[in-house]
Amino acid sequence: MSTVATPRPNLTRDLLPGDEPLQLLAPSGETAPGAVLPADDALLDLYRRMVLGRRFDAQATALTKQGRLAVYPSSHGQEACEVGAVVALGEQDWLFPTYRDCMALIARGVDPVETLSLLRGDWHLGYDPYEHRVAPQCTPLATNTLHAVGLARAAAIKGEDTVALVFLGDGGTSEGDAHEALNFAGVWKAPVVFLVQNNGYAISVPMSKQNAAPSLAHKGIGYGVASMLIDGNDPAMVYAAVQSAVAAARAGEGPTLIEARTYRIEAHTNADDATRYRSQDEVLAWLARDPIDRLDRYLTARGLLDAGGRDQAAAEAEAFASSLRDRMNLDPELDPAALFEHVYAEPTPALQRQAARLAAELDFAPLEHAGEAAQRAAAGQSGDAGR
Amino acid sequence: MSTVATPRPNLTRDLLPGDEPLQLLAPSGETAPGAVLPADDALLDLYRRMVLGRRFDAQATALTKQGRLAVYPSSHGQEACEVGAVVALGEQDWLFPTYRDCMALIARGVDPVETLSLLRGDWHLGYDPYEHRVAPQCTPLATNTLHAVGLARAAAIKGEDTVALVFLGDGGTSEGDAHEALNFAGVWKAPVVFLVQNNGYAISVPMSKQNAAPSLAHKGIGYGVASMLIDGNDPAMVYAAVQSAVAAARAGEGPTLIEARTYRIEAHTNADDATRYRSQDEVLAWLARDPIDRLDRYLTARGLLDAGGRDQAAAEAEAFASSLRDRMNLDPELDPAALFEHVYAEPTPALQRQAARLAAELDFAPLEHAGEAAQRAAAGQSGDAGR
Amino acid sequence: MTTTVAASAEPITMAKALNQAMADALAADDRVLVFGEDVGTLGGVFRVTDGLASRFGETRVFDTPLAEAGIVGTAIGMAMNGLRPVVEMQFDAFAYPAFEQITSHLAKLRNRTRGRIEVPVVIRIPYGGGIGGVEHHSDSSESYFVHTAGLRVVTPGTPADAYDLLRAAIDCPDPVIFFEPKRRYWAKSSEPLVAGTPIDRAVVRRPGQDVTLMAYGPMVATALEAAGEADVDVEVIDLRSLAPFDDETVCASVRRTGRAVVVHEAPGFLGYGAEVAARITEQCFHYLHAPVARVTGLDIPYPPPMLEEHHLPNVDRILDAIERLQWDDTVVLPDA
Amino acid sequence: MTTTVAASAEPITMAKALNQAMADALAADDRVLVFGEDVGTLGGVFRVTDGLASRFGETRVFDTPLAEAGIVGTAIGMAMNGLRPVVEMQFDAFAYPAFEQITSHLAKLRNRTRGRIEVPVVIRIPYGGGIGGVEHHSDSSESYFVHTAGLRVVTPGTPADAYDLLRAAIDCPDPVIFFEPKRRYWAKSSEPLVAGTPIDRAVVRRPGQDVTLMAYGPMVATALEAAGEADVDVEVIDLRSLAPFDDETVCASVRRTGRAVVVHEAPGFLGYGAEVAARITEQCFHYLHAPVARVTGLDIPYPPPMLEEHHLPNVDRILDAIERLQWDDTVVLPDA
Ligand SMILES: Cc1ncc(C[n+]2csc(CCOP(=O)(O)OP(=O)(O)O)c2C)c(N)n1
Ligand SMILES: Cc1ncc(C[n+]2csc(CCOP(=O)(O)OP(=O)(O)O)c2C)c(N)n1
Ligand SMILES: [Mg+2]
Ligand SMILES: [Mg+2]
Repeated sequence: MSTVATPRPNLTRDLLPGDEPLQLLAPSGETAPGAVLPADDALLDLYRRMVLGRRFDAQATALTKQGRLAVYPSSHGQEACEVGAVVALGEQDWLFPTYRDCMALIARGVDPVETLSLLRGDWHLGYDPYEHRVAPQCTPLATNTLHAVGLARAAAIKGEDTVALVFLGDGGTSEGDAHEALNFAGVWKAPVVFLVQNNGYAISVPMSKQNAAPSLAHKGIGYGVASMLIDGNDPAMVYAAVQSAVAAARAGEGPTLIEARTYRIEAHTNADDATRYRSQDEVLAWLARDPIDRLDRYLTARGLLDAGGRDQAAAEAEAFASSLRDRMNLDPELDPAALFEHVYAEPTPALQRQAARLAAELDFAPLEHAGEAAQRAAAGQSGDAGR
Repeated sequence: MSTVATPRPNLTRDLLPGDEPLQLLAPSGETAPGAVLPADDALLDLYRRMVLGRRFDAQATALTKQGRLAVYPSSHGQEACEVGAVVALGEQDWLFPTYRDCMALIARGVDPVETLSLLRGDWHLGYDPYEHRVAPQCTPLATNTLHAVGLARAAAIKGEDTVALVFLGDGGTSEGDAHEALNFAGVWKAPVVFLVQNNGYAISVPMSKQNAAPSLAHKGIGYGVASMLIDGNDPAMVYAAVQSAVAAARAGEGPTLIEARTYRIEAHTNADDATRYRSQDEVLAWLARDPIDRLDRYLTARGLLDAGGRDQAAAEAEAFASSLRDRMNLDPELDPAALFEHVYAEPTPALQRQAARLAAELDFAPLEHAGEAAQRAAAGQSGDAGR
Repeated sequence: MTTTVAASAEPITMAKALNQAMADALAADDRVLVFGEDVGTLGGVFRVTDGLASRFGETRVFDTPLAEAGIVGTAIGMAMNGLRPVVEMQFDAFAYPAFEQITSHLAKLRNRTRGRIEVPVVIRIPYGGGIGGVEHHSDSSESYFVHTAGLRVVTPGTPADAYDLLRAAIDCPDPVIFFEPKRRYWAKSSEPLVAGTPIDRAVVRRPGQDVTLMAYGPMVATALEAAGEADVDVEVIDLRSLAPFDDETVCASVRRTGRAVVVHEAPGFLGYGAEVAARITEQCFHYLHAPVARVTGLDIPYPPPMLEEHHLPNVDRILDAIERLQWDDTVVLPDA
Repeated sequence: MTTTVAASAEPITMAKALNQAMADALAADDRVLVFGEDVGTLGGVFRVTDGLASRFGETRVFDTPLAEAGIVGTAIGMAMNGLRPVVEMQFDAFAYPAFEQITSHLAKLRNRTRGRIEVPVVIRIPYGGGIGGVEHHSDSSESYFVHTAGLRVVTPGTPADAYDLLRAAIDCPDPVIFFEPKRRYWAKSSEPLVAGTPIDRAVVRRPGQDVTLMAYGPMVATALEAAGEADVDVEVIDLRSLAPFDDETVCASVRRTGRAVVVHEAPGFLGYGAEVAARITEQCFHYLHAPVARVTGLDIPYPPPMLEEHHLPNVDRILDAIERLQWDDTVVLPDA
């Protein structure tokens, strides 16, 4: 892997990424010669949030086993991206995450129970997107890249200095929407940063079946978008790269595409069986490149982290997880009326009738068919029934 | 513009196009130093077909004025691409044209009246796609790039040495499908050639609003697809480039993306008013780079073409146009029953009923409402009507 | 919304009425943007946006790269950031690339976020046939959008309503699919351009006692023509709002007339008329003398220009349908 | 097609029946290919293609890049070159990116070319809810395809029919949208796997005299359960072929029973039931004692897992609908 002092490519000279992923920290924790690292306190903060993120992730996986979450896509192994990219954002910026990026939401400060609404199944979204400027986690792949570009362009039109950071996966880069988003961003010079977490697989499909380019970052040049290829398990590198891309976007220099090479340690979700398509050796090799260990080694070597600091981070993470577990053990409040309330700004007459019918049904459920006449009356039905 | 001896990029070394469009013939008709040109008889044949193509194009435009064609998108000015690319194909190869590419069909040998069915309006397609291996002209932009890749991949699976050549416009490259097609082609190493005719505009939208890359050919590298940027008004260059790309595809080396820089001399179609979005000066500058004149000068300078040859080509073209005019002056045969015949392999019962009703309607049309009872009977209707 | 009256002494076309609606909306509200393919410099292939870019500037009215998912997807992002995009899909069939953005995001974002994210995007789609267009230029694609909860789908039948309904659509907090009957772009009227009719109400365009004839978009004029020629007294309802459906206006009419016909260009099979017929039958079964008749396009891909007349509903077919509504009440049962 | 009998002494699941259908089709015809996202090495996220890649090789059964328009578009090209692709869209909502390829090309190519180009592509789509899936994983999207002339749309309700219908779809010269009721993937049956039922016919799954209850896909089992609990004698028809609709089988039943109910998970508004109700009413108006009842999903985006039970039709709602079919023939007219 190659190393850099300034990760930001020169926009006018070179839109292409390098041949090898950029790195600030080697897996050993040693710094690359000449590398300029982010400030100590920023890295220490990053470390703590990564420890917290990993603990959150493990807790979420545990909650699936207890039946408290329907499904969970783990980002274990991807902490450098999940956390490093997010802490590089300002408050005025927006994050556009995917289903994979619960940890990024935690890093952004979204409440963990609100984060998990989608996967718990009580509603599609638990948090207020405007509170932390975090768009809904996106499932239809790559579709939110366009939302990020639109939001960023609107910010530019309105004269706001907001930047949008959008996450996508290696698989997601194959969807037409990803290409249209890069193109619109390039033409509009929109203040947007695309972070591709190349974690090696789209469910079971490896990169060799997904794309034949030298790297995914090589897509940028086709849209006039500056591109970088980075080591996605190097927290300092991810942080620095996103920070420089955000700064460039804020300065009016336009979008950046970053490919971060990382690895999904767990299966696609708890419902997936990864042994069907990859070897344990491969997983072990990536475990040896663990992003938290890497930062730990660096901070330890620089005397910024010791057993006490490590324990404190772990304790904070543990407290976070235990509070989450407790809160998730409470059944969520469910309100069937909500089904009808937000389809339109005002429920249509037909939705009002359907809501009334459901209300009647639920009231009379214990009576079963005996209650049918009453239900019908409640729903205002007679010989000819409205829908 | 730069010049080349071998236009084929070295696949293993370089997927990127050059900075300047490749050229074999300068607008003056002079050859670039060191350029290796296609054989004389191939160029002479190319010349004749371009003259014919242009005359066909003018005739088609004239037919719109006489009300014999509903609409016609001219390719005047794009003859080097329309003809040069097609004559580089073998008989076993397939052509996937757009609505713009009637001239390419003529160059491929498709009957001109059959070619014009779509634009005349008697049916969506007038020719048998399997006869000349020419897919239906495609209107939904870039969608046929995927068909070309699929057909090419199927050929490879079946062990055929077929190559698919697909045309698209500068605007078409912005559609998601173009990107998915390049990606599938790259991953499958499919024997397909993408020829982007960058004629400066997508209807009224210029390149500056379409894409911010150094060139459209720069898209290739993001898919591992070898790319070339060429002068699309240089018939020898287009011919040589497509020929080499087809040869590479046939040899199993995979796909090539070619951007040919050319210009649409006429408006988008006869219904468009190009003065709303471009200057006459711009058009004049491109008229000075006329592809037929260029080849004419070269052939004349080499002593391969003289007034006699020129007249003969013109006479052939004139005869072609006059026969086309005569044939297009006959009203096409229309068969309303055809509306129902090919929706499915066998018309469904509902379609049979609808066909019967239409037949009854047409038979009884002169009787107007007086015939209503008879019609109803003919359609087998009674108190309760089938659809 | 405020009622806007634009004086129009001389007759104007539907295209011009739509243009005026966008101009007035752009003037009234800074958050409104207009964009799409060729809508800026060219003023749209039908000139519906003519002059807007030069009047309001390229930041508010502009041409995009050629990608419909891109147009709708970025419009969604802009709406999330407080703007009100009015985008154009150049022709009906060219909205299909945006189908996922429309169906999975535009329609659902409000609901997914419990109303926290509003996406007041208007998608203008010139639709329908009758203009001699080559394939993919004449689809009536309303069914694809009408079935999707969260979208409003509306379509004007007259120049004045084109203005009224487009102003309402732009003011609406919900996403609106705005279908423009392209064959009526050049229809003229001197009716004044006034905003204010609720977006979700059908309008009785011609009162009548004997039969309720429902149409929308391009078929409103055809229905009115048929009504004028019929032997019975036809009430013509312009549905305007396809989703939601105005049960109140329609059922009041059908319960009075006891007979109903619905007309549209789209193929009949699960065309919009299916829902109209099904709901009217549910709500008015015992008032009906005959089943609700559907006069629709054939169940075929849109035909080539020279054959389209056979596909499209016309006055004769509407009159035939009316005549078949069992006026003598002597019912002949068909064989089972 | 030839009738194939695969002995199945012990009960097998619908997922396995579908797997068997593809295996038998791959073995019978070299032109058949199976591809999509994760269908190769992994065997599909629902394991429906399990083992096919290893048995038939990566050239015939393979994983593609992640792009649905790409999958359908390349399948079309392959079909043009004589192959018979069977492709998978991983979930219902993830077929939307392929909407343009399906609607503008797959459905229309035969017609556009007067039958010269055939595109015998099968698109398998696991659809519907009831599995506690997060958003975008439970859509019932059949309406979007049913309205498009040129497509066949079919869906099996039982494991044995999953085999039968998928063999028929793969053998069919027309493009087929093959909807798989994902909540029934694990339903078991020991019925033998036999091919041969025509692709376009509905099947009476339970004869009855009093009311015709129509269902398809995931609701067939629910309808049969309701029929078993009803006070009246219910005839259950499994529609199987949504497009085209089997008027003959259905109308024969309704003319006999005089009452009809149609059930589906999709929202009611222009859901498939609208067409069923409209055409039955057109063809059987004077036989009907009550309007055709629709028991459908609500007119809302698919709900989150914990609320989906309120959206989905169930036995109670079907029984209620049956009870409302005006059994006493004393009609109370509502106020106009
Ligand atoms: C449009 C669309 N198609 C298919 C899917 C189903 N799906 C969910 S995740 C996934 C793989 C995504 O891989 P990648 O983009 O690499 O992200 P990762 O899961 O590895 O983070 C697929 C195919 C989807 N969500 N959206
Ligand atoms: C999917 C789609 N969107 C929009 C259109 C309408 N349209 C037809 S031609 C055209 C411009 C195409 O430009 P380009 O690709 O450069 O080709 P050219 O016409 O210049 O040959 C547009 C927008 C279409 N045919 N298909
Ligand atoms: Mg991945
Ligand atoms: Mg062009």
